[in-house]
Amino acid sequence: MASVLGNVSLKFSEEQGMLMDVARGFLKDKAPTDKIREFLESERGYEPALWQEMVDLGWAGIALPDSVGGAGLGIGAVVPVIEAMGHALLGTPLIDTTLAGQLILRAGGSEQEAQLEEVAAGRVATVAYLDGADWGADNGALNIGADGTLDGHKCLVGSAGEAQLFVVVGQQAGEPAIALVDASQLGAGAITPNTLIDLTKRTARVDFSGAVAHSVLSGDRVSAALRDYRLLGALLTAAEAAGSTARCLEVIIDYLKTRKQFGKLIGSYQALKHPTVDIYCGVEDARSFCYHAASLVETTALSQDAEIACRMAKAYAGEGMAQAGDRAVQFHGGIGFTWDCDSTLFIRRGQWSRQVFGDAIHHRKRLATLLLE
Amino acid sequence: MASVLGNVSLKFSEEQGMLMDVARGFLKDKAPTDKIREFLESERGYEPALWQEMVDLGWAGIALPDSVGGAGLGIGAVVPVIEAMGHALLGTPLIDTTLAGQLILRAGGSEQEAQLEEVAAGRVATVAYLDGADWGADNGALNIGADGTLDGHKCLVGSAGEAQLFVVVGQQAGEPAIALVDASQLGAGAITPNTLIDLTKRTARVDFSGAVAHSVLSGDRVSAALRDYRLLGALLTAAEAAGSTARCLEVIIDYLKTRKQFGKLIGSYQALKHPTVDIYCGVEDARSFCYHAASLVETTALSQDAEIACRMAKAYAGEGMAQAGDRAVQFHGGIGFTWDCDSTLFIRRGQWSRQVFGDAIHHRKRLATLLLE
Amino acid sequence: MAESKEALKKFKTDVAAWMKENVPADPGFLLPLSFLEVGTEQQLDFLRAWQHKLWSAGFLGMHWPSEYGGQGADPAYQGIVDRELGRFNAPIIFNTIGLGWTGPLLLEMGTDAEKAKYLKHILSADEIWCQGFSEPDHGSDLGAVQTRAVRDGDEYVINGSKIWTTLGNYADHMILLARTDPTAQRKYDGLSFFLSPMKVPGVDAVPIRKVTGEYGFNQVFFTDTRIPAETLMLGEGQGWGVAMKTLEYERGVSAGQATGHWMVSIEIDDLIDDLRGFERDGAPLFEDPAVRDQAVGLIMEAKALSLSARRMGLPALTSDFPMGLPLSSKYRGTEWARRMKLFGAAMQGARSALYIEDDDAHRGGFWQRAYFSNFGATIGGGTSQVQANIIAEHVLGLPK
Amino acid sequence: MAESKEALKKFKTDVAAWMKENVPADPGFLLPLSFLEVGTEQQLDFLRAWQHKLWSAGFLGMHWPSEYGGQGADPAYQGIVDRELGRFNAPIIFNTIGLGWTGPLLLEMGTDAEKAKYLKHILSADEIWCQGFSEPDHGSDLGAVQTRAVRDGDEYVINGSKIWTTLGNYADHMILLARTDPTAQRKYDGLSFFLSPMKVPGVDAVPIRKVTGEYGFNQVFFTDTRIPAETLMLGEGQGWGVAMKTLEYERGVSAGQATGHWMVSIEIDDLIDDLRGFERDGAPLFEDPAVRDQAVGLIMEAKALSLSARRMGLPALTSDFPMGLPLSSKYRGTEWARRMKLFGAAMQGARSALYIEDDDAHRGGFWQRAYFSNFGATIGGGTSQVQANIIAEHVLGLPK
Repeated sequence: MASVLGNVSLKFSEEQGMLMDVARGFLKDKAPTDKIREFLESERGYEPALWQEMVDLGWAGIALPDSVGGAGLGIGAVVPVIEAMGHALLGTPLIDTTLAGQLILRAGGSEQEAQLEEVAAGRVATVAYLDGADWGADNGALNIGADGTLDGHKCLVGSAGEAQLFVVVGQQAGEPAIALVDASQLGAGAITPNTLIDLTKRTARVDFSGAVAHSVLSGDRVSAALRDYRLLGALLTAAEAAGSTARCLEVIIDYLKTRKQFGKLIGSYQALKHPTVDIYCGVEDARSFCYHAASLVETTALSQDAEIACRMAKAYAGEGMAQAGDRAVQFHGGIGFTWDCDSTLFIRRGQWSRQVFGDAIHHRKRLATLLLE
Repeated sequence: MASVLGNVSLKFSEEQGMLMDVARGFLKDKAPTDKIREFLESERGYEPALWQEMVDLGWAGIALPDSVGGAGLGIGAVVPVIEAMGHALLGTPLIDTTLAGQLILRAGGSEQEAQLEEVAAGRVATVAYLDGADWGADNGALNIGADGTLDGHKCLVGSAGEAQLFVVVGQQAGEPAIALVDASQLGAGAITPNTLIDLTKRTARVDFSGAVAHSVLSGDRVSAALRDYRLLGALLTAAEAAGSTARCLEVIIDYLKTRKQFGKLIGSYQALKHPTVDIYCGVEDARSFCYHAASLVETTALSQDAEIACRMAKAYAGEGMAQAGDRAVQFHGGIGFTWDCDSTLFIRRGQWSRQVFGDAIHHRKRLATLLLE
Repeated sequence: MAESKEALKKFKTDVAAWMKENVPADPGFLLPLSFLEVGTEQQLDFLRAWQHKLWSAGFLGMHWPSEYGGQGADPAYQGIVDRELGRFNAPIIFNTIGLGWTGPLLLEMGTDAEKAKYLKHILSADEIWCQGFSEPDHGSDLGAVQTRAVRDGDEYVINGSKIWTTLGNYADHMILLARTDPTAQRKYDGLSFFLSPMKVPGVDAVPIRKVTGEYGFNQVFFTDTRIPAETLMLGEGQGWGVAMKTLEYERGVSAGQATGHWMVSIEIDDLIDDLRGFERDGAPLFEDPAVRDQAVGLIMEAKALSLSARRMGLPALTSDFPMGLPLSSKYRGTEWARRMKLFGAAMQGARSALYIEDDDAHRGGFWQRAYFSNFGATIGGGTSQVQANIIAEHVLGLPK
Repeated sequence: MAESKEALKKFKTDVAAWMKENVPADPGFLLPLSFLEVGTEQQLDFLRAWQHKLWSAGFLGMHWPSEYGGQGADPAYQGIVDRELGRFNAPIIFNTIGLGWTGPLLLEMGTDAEKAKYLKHILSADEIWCQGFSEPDHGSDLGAVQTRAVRDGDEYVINGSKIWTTLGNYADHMILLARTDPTAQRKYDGLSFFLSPMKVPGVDAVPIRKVTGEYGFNQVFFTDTRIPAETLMLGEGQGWGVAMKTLEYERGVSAGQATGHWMVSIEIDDLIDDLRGFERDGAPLFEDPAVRDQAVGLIMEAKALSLSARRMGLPALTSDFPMGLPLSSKYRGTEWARRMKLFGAAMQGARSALYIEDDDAHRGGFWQRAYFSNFGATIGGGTSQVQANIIAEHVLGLPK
């Protein structure tokens, strides 16, 4: 009988290494905390010039094929970049655009090359997926007419305010289908921005009623592509969470090394020291799972090994971030309770990271089926 | 809508208080640790003379009616005595005999008065319940013939070696039934003693094939009585566990106050200090639930409030004891790893307390149904 | 004076009738869940009017002497009012530092002049009180207070800074712990306690924004602030003792508070009822086994806390660690509340991402905000880590 | 000398063929899961014969010099043997203190005379070794060693006591850390390291019964024990350095061990496969959602540990905390193992109550015993609490 541990491969390519180094350096330079604080207060949550620089670095096309102007490195190569962005607490539409590209790539055929070329070139794209709050529900309530006219709305659509291309998940004639919709199709007031717990993020409720798709993807590949989308979304969220948790750990360590209470550095108290060790171990695990998953996600439909890896990465990294954020506030004491303390950013990121693409309960339940049956 | 907290009454009668005081004093005197260590090594696990003294104190009949020579105080009054025995780590057949008395009382009619008189007078009785290892399974495999002849065996029968009366759970003509069987009915080799993880306890596998019951209880009351038996078994196990956990806490505290490492009393290290606080809180909770349940268990069929209380008591106290025993070994360091350290007794009691009458997973699952539906 | 059961019963009926008429409806903006969270003028005006109304009806400080604005009644009456306030989900009575701590303190050790000057205005909400104990960089370590008070004729000159000052930007008075003698051998002996005015030159209250995004705390700066010497309570060097006495009111160890209704408590039933509407995997949330199990765990903990509270009244069942239940109740209660509120915040699926100004946020982001706010309780008044030390040392006798 | 892939592959085939023939069948009594647990003569005789057989076949200490009983081969060969021993579930090679610690130490810093005298007998299992570092009352604090060694002519006279001495009651030699100079300014400078004989007058090894009910450790008493002065390694006062070097072998930081097969590791698959036979509520155990969830948690942790081990070989992915993974692996691995074994012990329903001598006990009480035994790992070699300090201080840079 095969081991329940299954595949335990972990590879890290030179390209991934270079992307990691570049991303860390770039973000350290361009997205220090005071910048991030500025972005929080802005409408779009980032600076267009910064996004353009990221696009110029080729980040929008890392996982897209050479044929459309991408780097052809596969989605696994995006992981170190997203991790570095998590570390910087930088939003931007990179995750949304990357996932939109993947969904088009996996569900579509060669006729979508033009779309993908634009995405690789930095056109902001996003997937409109959720019908409601339930990550485990079918999300096919939105109807796509035979003529490509949409009827219905979507919840928590990422980067909706900036997106030029919406990849809308719905159904056509009762079958799963995906509509590609230009932003110009949306009516006035179609986008209702959300107020999110994570201040670095932007989503909106989007009413697509009346919008006309310029392409509709349907057929066998759609369901498989949607499954891959959910798993890759979980993976990128996990990578972002792993980066943010590592940053959170650094902030905790800094405070524990400098703050004194009752005459001693608070880092010498085991009540703070040992839980910090557990946060550290959580960071290491989250990273291990993310890069393990990154080693397994192929351009073709994801294998069961890859599915297990993505789910484990999300279950670990999401909970780890939520726990680290919670402890960051507590360990900072009174200061931790203030808006201006970075722990505020982390506890909010934690609540975001946990829920997006399903929480640990969601993934562990599915893992039980994959591992124990 | 009613609160999910439900009934939160907590009463403690003068009689319970007197029983608690007497039991604590008696056991401190008669069952110090060196005695307990002697008992471990003995075949029956206790001294008959000590059991006789307990019987003389009336403990075998606390919960039995006046009419059969009992004290008529109800099963709730047994709780402080069992808690005190847990604190002393004293085995003896008291729990088994008490539960056997309850099952006869609740399933039988007035024709069982003679049996109950003997139980109240100290005749060792026990319930033969389990068909296998599964606390959640039906336990009716053993067949009771129309003439009262038994066919089958039972697992983990408490105090089997000393019991004079077996209360055997089985079925007669396809319906739940209970056979009262004298020890004299058992053939040679019918009793196969177990080697238990808890060194203070004694159970055996008992083959009842060919034994003839002198009475068989059947009819409507049997199923309700069996349900009450399982809940009361859970409660008394919880009370015992609460007492043992309190004792375990005392032993941990003593060690933490006297042992030095790296020049400091180890109790000053928060890595030991704070988990000890959590063990303490667990003891308090376990006691609260036990006495809450003791306030609700009536002589008549147990109410839903009583069921909830018994299950919560067991879920808390069993896990609390297991956790305390585990930590007791760890916190004692090298010495904790030795047979002669009292932590050995506690970690073993912990494994016993957790599983008898169902573990926390078992009870929480049933509580979910009772509380959330 | 033991009150007759009938009188109390009748009173309860009267109070309930009054509440039914007078408890204000939802004002259409977020109300604070506790006095720590009053962050806008809108909230302040609303709560001031509500407290004034309750007092005018004769239902506040009922056991305070009538010459100081109370009713001179038995404390049992205020208990009845407080329970009815809870039962009717009434807004909080927010002037808590005055009603709960300063008032009882003055009644116990104030001069007649002090009582006459302050008590009535506390009840009527005409004068708001705040507390100046904590300072930046010293956290819970009150003995290290650095704010200086130097006698100059009929005045003291105050310099320094206080932090976490609830209501500091609205307050008329502060109970102020300051150092009058920096050379005292025991650092505690150098402290003095003032009933300091706030609306005087040199006092600057800067609101602090909280992790919730709301306000409520302040940092208060004193710069050559001159306050009347008569605002000193007892004498110089007596401050530590008075502050400790004040903390007893804060911790509920001593009685005399004009009302206990200074926070809306969030109970386990709120959580369970509230989450029933959510779905997971296309079925009701509470059909998911892992969710059920966590919910059961939280209910059990809530029940344990309730039972502990009851057991405190049964000496025979608390004799092993007599101070154990009271000294552990903050630690246990606030940590449970954190986990419970977090569960409420986390179990909403994608809606867990929404926050208080979002129209789609469940109950206005109630659980998310409650979870964040709860850190005030696990940090303030001694962090959970400090609480665990206190239990270990004072209940279990473990070494420092 | 880099070995050709073909040669190694061929060797692996040969070893596998030998194992198939020679790995002994279940002897009908409990075998130790690690060298720490050899508690009966029966076990000792069996393991001694098995080690001798492996060595005679040329499969032990393959990379040790041939003049000392080894094969003078590349270490890769021993690696292959060790993997095959694991794969064939072979009994442990038990003379671990000799094979793993003393042997490499002598090879690195011993004299030719010492090598000639000891190494071959270590491999052949003719001479058993034990370690005398820990003492009662000092636990992990080796600097505080009190056992005295006083030079008297050609001998040292030893007085004192060592504890947790694995194999101490069977051993022929002990690596002994003792104090030769109690007046040394730095306490470390007063320590010396001996290759002490055990079968001499004045040595008394008293087996210690463990929480499992079994034996394996001893307390060793030295009473005016006279040992030859030539058993001193290096010189007086060099003991601390030699002991620290020995700990490097123990911790696997330094290489040269004659085999790594000194414990049977219990893996997550053992757990999952083993529990499939149990029922809960009349259905297979793993249909219970709470059991499933806990099992998934343990599998995930096991996978995380495996992935960490792999990631250690990827510098680009470990640069943030370069020593983090190695320094945390004991802490994480042993604590995971405790929980995993406890799960195995606890999920058997009523059979969880049975212990190793019960006929109905599942696999002879395997999980119950494994859970208890595992405390040797979370306590020995620095408790988990000490490990957490080490990680905090040496990996995260937190203050002492």
